[in-house]
Amino acid sequence: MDFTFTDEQQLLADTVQRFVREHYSFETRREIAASEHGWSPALWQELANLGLTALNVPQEHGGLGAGPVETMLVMNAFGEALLLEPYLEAAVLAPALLQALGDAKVASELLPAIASGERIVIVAHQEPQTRGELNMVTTRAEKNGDGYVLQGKKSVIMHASAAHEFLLTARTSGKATDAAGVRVFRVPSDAAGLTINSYRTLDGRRAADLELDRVRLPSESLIGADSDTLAALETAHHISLSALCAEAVGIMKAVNAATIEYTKNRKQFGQPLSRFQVLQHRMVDMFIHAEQALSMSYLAAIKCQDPDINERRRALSAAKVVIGRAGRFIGQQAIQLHGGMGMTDELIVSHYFKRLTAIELTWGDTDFHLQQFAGLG
Amino acid sequence: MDFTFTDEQQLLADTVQRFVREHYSFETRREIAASEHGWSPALWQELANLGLTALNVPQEHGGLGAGPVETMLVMNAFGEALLLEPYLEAAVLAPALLQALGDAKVASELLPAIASGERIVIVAHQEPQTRGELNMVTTRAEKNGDGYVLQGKKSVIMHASAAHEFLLTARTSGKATDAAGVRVFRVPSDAAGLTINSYRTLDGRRAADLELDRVRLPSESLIGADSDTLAALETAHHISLSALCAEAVGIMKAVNAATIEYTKNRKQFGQPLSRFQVLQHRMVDMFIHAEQALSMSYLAAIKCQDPDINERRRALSAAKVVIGRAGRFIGQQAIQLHGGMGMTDELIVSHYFKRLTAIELTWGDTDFHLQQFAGLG
Amino acid sequence: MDLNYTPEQLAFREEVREFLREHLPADISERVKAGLGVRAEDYRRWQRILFERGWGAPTWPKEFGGTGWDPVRVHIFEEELALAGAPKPVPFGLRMVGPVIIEFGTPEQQKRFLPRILRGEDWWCQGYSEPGAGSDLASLKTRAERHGDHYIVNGQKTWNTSGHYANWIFCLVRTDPNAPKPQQGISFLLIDMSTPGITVRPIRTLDGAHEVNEVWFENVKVPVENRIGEENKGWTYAKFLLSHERTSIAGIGSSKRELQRLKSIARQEMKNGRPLLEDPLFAARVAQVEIDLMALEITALRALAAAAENRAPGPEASILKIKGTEIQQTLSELLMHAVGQYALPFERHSPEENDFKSVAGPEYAAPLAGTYCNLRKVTIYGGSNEIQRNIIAQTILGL
Amino acid sequence: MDLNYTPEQLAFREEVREFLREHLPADISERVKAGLGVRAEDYRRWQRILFERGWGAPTWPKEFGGTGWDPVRVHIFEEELALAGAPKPVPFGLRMVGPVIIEFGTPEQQKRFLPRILRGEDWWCQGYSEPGAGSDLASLKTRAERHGDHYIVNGQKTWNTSGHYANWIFCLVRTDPNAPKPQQGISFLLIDMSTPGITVRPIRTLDGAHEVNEVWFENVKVPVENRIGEENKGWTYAKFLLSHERTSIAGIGSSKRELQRLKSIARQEMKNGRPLLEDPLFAARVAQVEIDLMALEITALRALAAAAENRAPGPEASILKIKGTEIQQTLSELLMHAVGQYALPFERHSPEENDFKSVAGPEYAAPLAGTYCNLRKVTIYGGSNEIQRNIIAQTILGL
Repeated sequence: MDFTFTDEQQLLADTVQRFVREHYSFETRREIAASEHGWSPALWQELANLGLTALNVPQEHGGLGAGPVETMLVMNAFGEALLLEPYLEAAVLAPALLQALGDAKVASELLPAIASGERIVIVAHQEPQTRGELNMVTTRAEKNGDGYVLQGKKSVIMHASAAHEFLLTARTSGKATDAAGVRVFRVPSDAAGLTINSYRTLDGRRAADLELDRVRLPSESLIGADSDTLAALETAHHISLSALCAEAVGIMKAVNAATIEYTKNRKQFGQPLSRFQVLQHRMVDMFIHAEQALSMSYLAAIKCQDPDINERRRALSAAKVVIGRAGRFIGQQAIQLHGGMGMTDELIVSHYFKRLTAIELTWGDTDFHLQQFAGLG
Repeated sequence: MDFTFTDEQQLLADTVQRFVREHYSFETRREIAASEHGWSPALWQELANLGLTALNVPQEHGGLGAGPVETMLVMNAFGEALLLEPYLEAAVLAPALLQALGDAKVASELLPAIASGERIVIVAHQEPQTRGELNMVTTRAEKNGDGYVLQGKKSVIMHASAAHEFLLTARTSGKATDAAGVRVFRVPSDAAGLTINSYRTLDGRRAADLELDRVRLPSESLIGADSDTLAALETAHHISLSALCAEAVGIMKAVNAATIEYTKNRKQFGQPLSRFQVLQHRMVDMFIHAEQALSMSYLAAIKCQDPDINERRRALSAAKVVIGRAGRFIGQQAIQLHGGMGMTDELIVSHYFKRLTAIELTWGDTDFHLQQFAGLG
Repeated sequence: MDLNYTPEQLAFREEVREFLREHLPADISERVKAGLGVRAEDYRRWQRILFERGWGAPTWPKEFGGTGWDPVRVHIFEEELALAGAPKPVPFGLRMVGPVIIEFGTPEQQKRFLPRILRGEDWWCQGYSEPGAGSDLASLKTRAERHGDHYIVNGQKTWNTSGHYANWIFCLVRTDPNAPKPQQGISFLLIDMSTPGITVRPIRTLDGAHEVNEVWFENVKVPVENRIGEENKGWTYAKFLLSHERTSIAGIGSSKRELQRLKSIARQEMKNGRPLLEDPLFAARVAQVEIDLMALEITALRALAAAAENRAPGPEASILKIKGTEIQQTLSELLMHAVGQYALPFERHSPEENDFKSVAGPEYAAPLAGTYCNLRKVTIYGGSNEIQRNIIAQTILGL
Repeated sequence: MDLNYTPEQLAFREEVREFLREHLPADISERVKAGLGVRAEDYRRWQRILFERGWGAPTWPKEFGGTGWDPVRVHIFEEELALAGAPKPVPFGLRMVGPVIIEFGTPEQQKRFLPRILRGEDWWCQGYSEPGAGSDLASLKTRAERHGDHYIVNGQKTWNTSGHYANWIFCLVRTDPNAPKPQQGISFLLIDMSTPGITVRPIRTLDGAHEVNEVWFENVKVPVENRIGEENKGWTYAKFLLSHERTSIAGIGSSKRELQRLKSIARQEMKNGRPLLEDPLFAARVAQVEIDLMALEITALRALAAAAENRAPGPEASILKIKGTEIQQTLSELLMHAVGQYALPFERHSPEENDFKSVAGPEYAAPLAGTYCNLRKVTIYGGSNEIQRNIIAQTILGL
């Protein structure tokens, strides 16, 4: 039992934290958010130079082959900075899925380009009536001559407009919720018949709905044909959920510090807000929530690759529940304690609040994971 | 729209409150609780002399024919006093059921004796796996020659040991949860084959489990044969739920007053507990809970005889939910704010807490009624 | 005890309903029901319609053009308007400065200002809060120096709602900086927003909307005749205005409308192939807020009944702000969660910028996250809920 | 980072498990698992068994007969004992006065008292709280006047747990009533309960149990050699004792055991003809407390790891009391609700009076309401949870 980090891990954490503090101020972030793409390819290249895009790529494919703990430390810092770049999607989820699918040919083609930061690959899985369930796929891939024709819709795919290509799920057989029949296809973002309806999101990012209208793909687009695709999707999502939790933990820590700071400086009725016992206890509860969330983020990082699937599901759903509730409480109370100032776009606190809100709604909300957990016995 | 009481109602409320304050001190109550029967037949006679046992009996049967509002006012005062006598069971539920069943012969035989306080009639309906559902009856009544033979078990029947006779439910047909087939039988408390296993309850009262082993009854024991028995049971329970809510409201008001008083007098770190903002806001929340409970108790009293069954069910289940949550919060926090003193048997606050706990568990707990309400759309 | 309205009250309700059916513009109510917010011009349009019906000021006495209704009628009126999707009245003229002018204004002030409020010709805004003051109004710093028959006003106000639409502002200003207590030495001024020296700067809020402003005063000349009541007695008028709280603060009518919307959306959204409203956990959450709202409605009616009998408002009145705002926030949270990931697509949220076109997902999803964000304010403004609890602790519980 | 135990730690756990399988008396563990409480004689019996194994004092250094274990081993030991249904150790000797004697006692005191604690021969109790003092210990009034080589003690202590079993009491007494600060002028005395002038009066608690007492001192003669450390410096030793908080305060092992019991009962109880554990709302409540407990366990392990490395205990340690006790109360509440009306049958709840016979309903139902009532204490004692929040606010958040 050990909660310390190796020297390398600590160095990584320090490096990333220093980098974002120096290069990703709130003002810089505001400019990036307002820019055309809503994220900065130049900054992405700097992340690549730091080796961060290579973190989750195995060494044999030019990556660093690091694990969930390293990813956790990076995401903590990205949480504090409210990084807008598609790190979670393109540098965690996509390489995790490629590895889990075990398609050696595609992996050796894509992973090096992901590691170097050249290629943005985005997983497009979620559909309009998905609430977290991975098996809910209605997009269809019909065999057509030598290839496939895809028809369907993908919903709120984060950073879709940044993608060079998608790893897109579609059914070659079965009904909407069947476990079997789900397959992953490589779909170039400029494929004929693919419409990308892009928009801003609550947390200042970009997402898109994808419309697939008779998108024709060659047969080699279907990847990981030998794998249990749904299991691979779940593996990749567990790794990514752990990273998402770590991002939330980074935010919570920053929000709590900002709130304490604010209440110490802000006076009302002749004394700092921080002297009012009710607000003190509120901040204690925010602190306790954040500590419990941190604990569960550790658990998520440690368990997200556990071979025991039940153990993994329990840990990840439990973590998402704790982090969802903690993020909601902390976000709401941070606004409340900042008073009117918390309502403005000017302070970072409202942006933290919105990102925490978005995180709770991502990949199944708190009730969804509570029910998943209950269903595991 | 009117939330005032008539002069008669106000007089009744004042009279009962004065009566219990003068005749039902905490010390008196303690003696009664420790006595053999756990309630006082002498005091019961005084309640009868005040006309209170006649309150819910129609005038044609020697009663006062008052309504739920009068009952509410009486139960408010009984709540404050933590009255141990079987008023709710014998003077509210039993006459309500007899009227709802509409069996004129039995009504004219029993109701005058209930009104005068001579006869304690107890409804025995609940069974071991009941959680509030009225249709759950497994006790069977088999036709046998001219009469019936009853076999089964009744569970946690409050004040059963006080009963002269029971209005006991049993099935003449159907499965455990069928709506049809439930019937009410008059069962003398000394019936052969009836075992009354009596015990103390959490709230210092007495209850019993009834074991019916081939209890033979004459055919006229089945009462209200022409009525929809389950509907009659529901009607009676709605009226009684309203009374139970009013009792809880009386308790909450008293608990809150006691807690405010205690924190004003008790000093810690050089100042009264009541000066600590966290405790102040806690007491504000207790107050708000009590006011919301009072509002719902009004609604319950006004709606508990509403001809629209859906409206009635909504109102009563909603009231039970609000009162259950309020009672739990207020009871728990009252103990917490009384500190060690709240844990002792010596102060009335712990007795209030236990009665509020028992009320929440009576006739379906908070979750049960929340689900009932949700099921009504 | 009786929860039913009298036949006269029922007839009145029917009259209001009929009026709404005939006169509430569908384009306005559709926007309100969809949560898109109300445009400034629509507020004015609706106020003119109400004025023409004689219902421009439901809470004012008849002699000033009001309806002279008792509190129950006002409640019925407000509830019906909310349920039908009429805009909430802009409070600053009708509910705030109007009653102050009626109570403390000179006959000239009453003649000059009240009819223009009634007809929707003047749009008022509020100059109370200052940077760094928040709920602690008495610490305000904006100065007004007397020069003959004018005051010269210098300073800054903030959290000024809809000042970018308003042509008048009522302000608390400090006229005597040497007064022994901070509450003393404050005056209450009415200021024409077109006076030179006034600058209105938008504050963007977290939902991307422009609802509030900072207002800067630089040597702004205000005629002495625009002062309400006596010099240095402004705190009295300010308290009158603040204590003029009404049951409508609970927002029960609009919460009822939102509850119906929540149920309707949760019937359309699917979870595991069944309507979300049939999911036992979600259904329990909806039931809980519905029950809380039922309880609050009775509590509000109790307060109303007390007011109608001219009894002092009971303790129940002070609960309305706290529970009413908590329920509003819970409803907005459940609404947002009901649409799952489709709460995320998010564009600017100001009424002038919103329209029915959803950027993605079902149409009803578009404004939900914005409303959730926006409603964080309701537990902060009007005296934060923490301040409300302090008030109950002190004035009702005597702690 | 690694949540797994080392092979040595795993081997140790196996050793503990084997010991428990062989030596934990079944009649004791059945009582614990059924929630019936532990009888005084069983505590003594179990302490003797532990002592014979060399495990009488898991937290003491080896030279005083302890195990000398590091915090992780202590944790493993405690968790296994709790899961197996061993009695929680009576803390007053082993966890409270023992460490004080080890740290501040004279060699004579150490030789005289420590072995008897280890062997379970002495039962200690605590004389800290006084009527009207509660968590504010420094305001205590019990007087000890020096007369030659004795103190004469007069006064009253309350919330004295298990004083009716104890033969020794450790007391805070005021030796200098004129000290400038209330914390000064206090001394720490060890008093033989059989000394003339001591009266123990039971306090019945709301669950009907006799667990705590008032203790009266009337001219009680205490030899000066029974004083710990210096006269008037008792506050130092008291603080040491109070701050000797340990992760075991969270009660994670016993909460895990209770959670399993809750699930087992909820599988047997029926609701609408299906096991209660399949009721979606109840299942969600159980899941929520299980998840909270998981999170708390990691938080406790983090505190433990920090302690094992001799780093200062991290902020996580201070959370354990608050969340641990809240979880204990939630579990007891769910257990009570799980049996529905069968929570109501209720008899006296003291361990000496309880047995397996349920007055009505399933056997497991009998103690549940009593436990629910009894556990109200856990958020009050050991520094109420409000005090804990004050401590976190001041010492960790710096507010």
